[in-house]
Amino acid sequence: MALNQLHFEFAPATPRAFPVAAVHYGVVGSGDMEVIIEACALAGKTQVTVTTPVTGFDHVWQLVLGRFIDESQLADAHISINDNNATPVVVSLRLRQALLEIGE
Amino acid sequence: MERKLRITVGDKTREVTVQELGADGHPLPAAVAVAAIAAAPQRRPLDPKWSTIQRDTNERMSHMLPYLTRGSKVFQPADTVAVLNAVIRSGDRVNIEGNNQKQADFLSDCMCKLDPKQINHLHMVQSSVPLASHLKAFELGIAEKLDFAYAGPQGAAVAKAITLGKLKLGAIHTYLELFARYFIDLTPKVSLVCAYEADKDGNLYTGFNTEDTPLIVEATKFRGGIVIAQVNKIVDKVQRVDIPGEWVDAIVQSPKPFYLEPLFTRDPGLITDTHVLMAMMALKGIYAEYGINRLNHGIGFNTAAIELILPTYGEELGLKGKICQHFALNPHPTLIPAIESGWVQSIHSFGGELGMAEYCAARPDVFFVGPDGSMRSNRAFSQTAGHYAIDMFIGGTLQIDKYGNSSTATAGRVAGFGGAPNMGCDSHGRRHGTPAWLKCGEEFTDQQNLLGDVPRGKRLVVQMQETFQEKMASSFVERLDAWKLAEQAHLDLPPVMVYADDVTHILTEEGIAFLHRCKGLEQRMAAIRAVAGYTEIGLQAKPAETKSLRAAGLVKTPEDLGVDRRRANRSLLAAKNIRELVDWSGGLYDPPARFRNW
Amino acid sequence: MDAIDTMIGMGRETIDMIVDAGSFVENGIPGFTLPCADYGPGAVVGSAKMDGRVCTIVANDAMPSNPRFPVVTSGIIGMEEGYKMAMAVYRSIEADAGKPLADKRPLLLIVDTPGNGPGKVEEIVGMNKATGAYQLALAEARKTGHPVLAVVIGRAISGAFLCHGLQADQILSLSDKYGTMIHVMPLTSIARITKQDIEKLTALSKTNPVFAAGPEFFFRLGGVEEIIEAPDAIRDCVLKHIDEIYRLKAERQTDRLGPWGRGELGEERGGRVTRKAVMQRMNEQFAAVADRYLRA
Amino acid sequence: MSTWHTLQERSFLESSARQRAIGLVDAGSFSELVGPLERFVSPHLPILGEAIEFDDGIVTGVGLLGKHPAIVISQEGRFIGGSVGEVGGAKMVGALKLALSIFESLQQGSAAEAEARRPIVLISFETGGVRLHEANAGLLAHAEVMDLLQDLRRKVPVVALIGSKIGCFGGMGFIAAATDVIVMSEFSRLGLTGPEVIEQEMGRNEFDASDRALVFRTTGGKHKFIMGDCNFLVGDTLADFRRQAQHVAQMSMIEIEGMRRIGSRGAVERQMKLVAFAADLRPRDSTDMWKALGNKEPQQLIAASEEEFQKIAVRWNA
Repeated sequence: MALNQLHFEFAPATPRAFPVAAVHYGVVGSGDMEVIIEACALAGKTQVTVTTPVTGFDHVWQLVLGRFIDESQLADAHISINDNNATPVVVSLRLRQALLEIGE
Repeated sequence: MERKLRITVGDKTREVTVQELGADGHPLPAAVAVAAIAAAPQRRPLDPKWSTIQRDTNERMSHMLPYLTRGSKVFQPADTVAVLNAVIRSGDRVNIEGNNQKQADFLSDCMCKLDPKQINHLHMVQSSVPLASHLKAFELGIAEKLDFAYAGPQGAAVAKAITLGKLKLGAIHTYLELFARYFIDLTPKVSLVCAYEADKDGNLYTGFNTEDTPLIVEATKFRGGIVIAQVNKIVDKVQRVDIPGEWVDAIVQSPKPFYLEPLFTRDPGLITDTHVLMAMMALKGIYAEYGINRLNHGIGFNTAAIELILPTYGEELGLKGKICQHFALNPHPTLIPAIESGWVQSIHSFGGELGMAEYCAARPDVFFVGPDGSMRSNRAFSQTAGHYAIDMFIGGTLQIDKYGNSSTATAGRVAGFGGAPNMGCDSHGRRHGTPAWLKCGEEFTDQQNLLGDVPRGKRLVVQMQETFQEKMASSFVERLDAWKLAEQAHLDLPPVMVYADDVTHILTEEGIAFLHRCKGLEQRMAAIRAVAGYTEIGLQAKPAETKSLRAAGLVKTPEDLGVDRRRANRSLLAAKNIRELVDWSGGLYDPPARFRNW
Repeated sequence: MDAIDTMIGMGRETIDMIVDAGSFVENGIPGFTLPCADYGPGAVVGSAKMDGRVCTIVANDAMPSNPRFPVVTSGIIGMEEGYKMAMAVYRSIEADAGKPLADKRPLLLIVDTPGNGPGKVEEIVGMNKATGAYQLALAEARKTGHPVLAVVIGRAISGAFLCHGLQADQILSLSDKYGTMIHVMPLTSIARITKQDIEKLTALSKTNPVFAAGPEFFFRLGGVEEIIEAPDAIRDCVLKHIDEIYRLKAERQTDRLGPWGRGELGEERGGRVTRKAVMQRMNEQFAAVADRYLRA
Repeated sequence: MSTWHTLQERSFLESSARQRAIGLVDAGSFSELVGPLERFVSPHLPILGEAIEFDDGIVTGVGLLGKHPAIVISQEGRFIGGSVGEVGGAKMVGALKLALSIFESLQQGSAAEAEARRPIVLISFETGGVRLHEANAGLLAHAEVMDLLQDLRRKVPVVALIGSKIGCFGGMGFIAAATDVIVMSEFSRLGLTGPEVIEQEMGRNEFDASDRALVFRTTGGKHKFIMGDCNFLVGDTLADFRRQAQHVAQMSMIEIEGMRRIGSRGAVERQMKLVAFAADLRPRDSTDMWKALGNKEPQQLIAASEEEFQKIAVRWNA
């Protein structure tokens, strides 16, 4: 069993470009994750790559990430996540905290 | 020919057989007690037809007498098995004291050394079976039937013993319910209890960890049963008489102090940001909203987080003096900062928590401390208080089904209930009013519909649970594992910890569902879905429906509550580790070794 | 010698196999003394000659147990052993202080140790210092010009190998045909601790040198310079490598020796390929901000 | 947000590797090198299906303590126990190598300038040593780190800062022992063999790993301070640790060399005396050692606050 990589793409309705080059947040502890958000010209879209040992929760990732994009309208960005069994609440929290790191 | 001597006790005289005499020619204490019973002035001579229990007990005790040190009720640890062998008969109802805190572990170990060929088919009636030796008695064939309330770490072993036919289950109770049955149809014949100290006459000091002892002894002794106590120390004079010596038949100083489980100690170091978020939601959305002043907290990191943000976030919200003043609660170490900050007026405890004795003794304004200066817990009273006199129970669980029933049972584990359901329910016998109880009752739409125009209150029963636990185990399920367990272990009904009709609030990181405000089951289920996050149940939520539930105040998200997520982190905790709890207590809290981080 | 199937437990015999006949003098290093005769009995130190050249020997002896520290048996390096080994090294450095490179005596480490003292007293006193001390001593010897050569004849396990072996200029290992073991932990323990499936680990260990056990894998990672095919070839191989180390030191090619040299060798052999890239990137990134820190 | 000022009063024990790295040097002076954006992840963990981290659990970078360039290495215990694998190991080695090259480049200029700007290495340990998933690479990296510590001797002070949850064990326990100065808080531990392994080796009656008080008595900051293994015992804020590092940055190299436990014949001889002392005493518990050193009431030492403790504790002195 290798690590799984999941890829997602979102197109927020009212795109807000990511204001800095990149931000990193979080620690890949057990039940936790880290994220890098980087500005990236994607024609108003945002792409997400999740690297995780967990299988079978692709649809949950889709929804959690979708909600984050809905709330933030983050656009033209690439999000990279290293996950280690983070629950959806932790995922949402870390994504929000990553934005708070840059004062968003 | 049997020789008899005449002895005098008080103003009564009675004959004693030679066997009842010690080596110095004086009667042995139990013989004195028997004589005393016979000599009691108010008592008519016993009619054999109506004193079979007592005669049976007397007969058994006569076999125990040779083991007692002259002039006392003390026997030697090495004679323990022999003493048990003398007083226990096959088929007896036997109680081994032990709850989720103190355990009569030495007596339990010794009972397992009885010969199953001689003594078997015992019916164990006891609060809990968390020790390996409790189950061993069944494996060895000494015990056969079990009526209990809590199995804790032996949950899997109980399930296995049932499956193997080694254990016949009577019923799984709540504590108060089981205690009640001790006085109706499950009275023990022999009870093996434990205490800190005893004197030679059997007076017991159970002190801080009094817990179930008074109740067990009363039920046993007043139905002519036999009470044997293991004590940590035999002293000349006990610090305080918690149990009168007349009610105790024999005592032994156990080789090691009785085992005490620090079940209610939560290391603040393990509280997560999510716990803090949910604690903030609880304070703002429930405690403040209803003015909760009389309450119980379940065990867990969620409630520990609430306790630890009272002096920070609670203070900020101006809630001091308005909430959390009276508790039915074990001495939770995590409540120390709130106590020290002047939040709490009184706490009555079910049991004593390891390491908290000195702290509680030093805070007699808050805890129930006796004239001798030490706290006394008493589970029966605290359970009663928790059932009738609190306005809110808040605690976690493992699984909540789509209707709002919750259970900690998992397949393959008969964990039992403990005392939580006595609090996590509405007490239908309650008649006194408080603002919180009345407000909740007023909002309880379905109850009002059945009552017409008569007002009635309702206890708040709050289930506080993250939508997912470790390793992505879902907290919200279509059907409780309790059903599966009921099948496996041949239970009468699935073990439900808190029934849906009792629950008023479900609090998750997504929001609070105000279930009692809903109309009918359908709306309740929708509210549950709305806070069930990304679980299978939560994914069935319809966005439009959730929106209207929020608009109606039946569901509130952190944003609806005005809880700032950015502040939801560990820095809000008044103590972040055990050491800081010790500091808060001024060095009075002495945490168990396994929790130390210095 | 034909009958030998393993050299484990043969630390003392190996000394005799390698050095000039009868030349080994236990504890015979100038200035070297011990608090008592049975001090650190699991470590054997002394002087010998190899091809007539004086050298220092530091070896494990798996036979005795330490009478004062009961967990120290079967070749374990305990506190006394670690400090004894360190003292042997420091005394060797002092003996040759001021001498030209060519006259610095070689240090030969004969490795057969299953670990460091894992006891309570060891932790109370600080086992980590004893082995740390020995490593620093070896590093100092190497940097002052002494050729330091380790030869693994039996067990070279984890922390004990770190202290007795991995600070050498070069490491040789007897082939695993002789039961030679080099690893951090057996696969079964790795499987238990990392919660990995043992079958999967076993399969992976055949191809992946980074967690597999055995001299072959350390060879691929650059951790072992050369594998010696048979016990009777040890002496010649040792002599060859000591000469090579002398030559490299004389040519100031010390970057090809010691732990750093093994890093480079690991890359050449394709075993550790990320290491170098990481360090290059670090230097580049520092260069870009250096002014801020050097002229603040 | 992790601003420097909010970090200063933060608990060291609670802080992540990156927060420690930022907070241990002067405000705003930290530049991370080979940070997460570089994405040097372990090439070995994915094969085993184990989660990876963009910085491989070790934060490396450079900051300033006054005029002194401070090379910072900070380990993250929450990622696989702070274990050291190929990438993390290379980052440590690279950072130490960088410290050496900064030292050498400063030697090119005036002696006064080189002295005033003498670099310092700060290692915030939180590790059990070798990462078992890539054990051999981790082990070899340990040896490289030790080699560089010797290279830095008498040139660049290397300070071990140990105040995190996991403490510093295994092969990294050797490394810490071999640094110049060790700073600890009472909430952290330093040693070689972890408690569970000791229990396994000696039996539960000899050593009960679940008895945390025993565990801390045996390897915790207070005990290490008494034994002289830790030079400074400090409080649990980042500021406490930073101030101590600052203090070391200003000390002379001779003074610093004098703080070492090991690394010379003289130091080894002193340690041998300690071992002989222990061999005679045969302590069953670290408190036996404390008593033998002249601490009359060990329990009082355990309960004492860090400041109180420093006033009353009698330390080993060879």
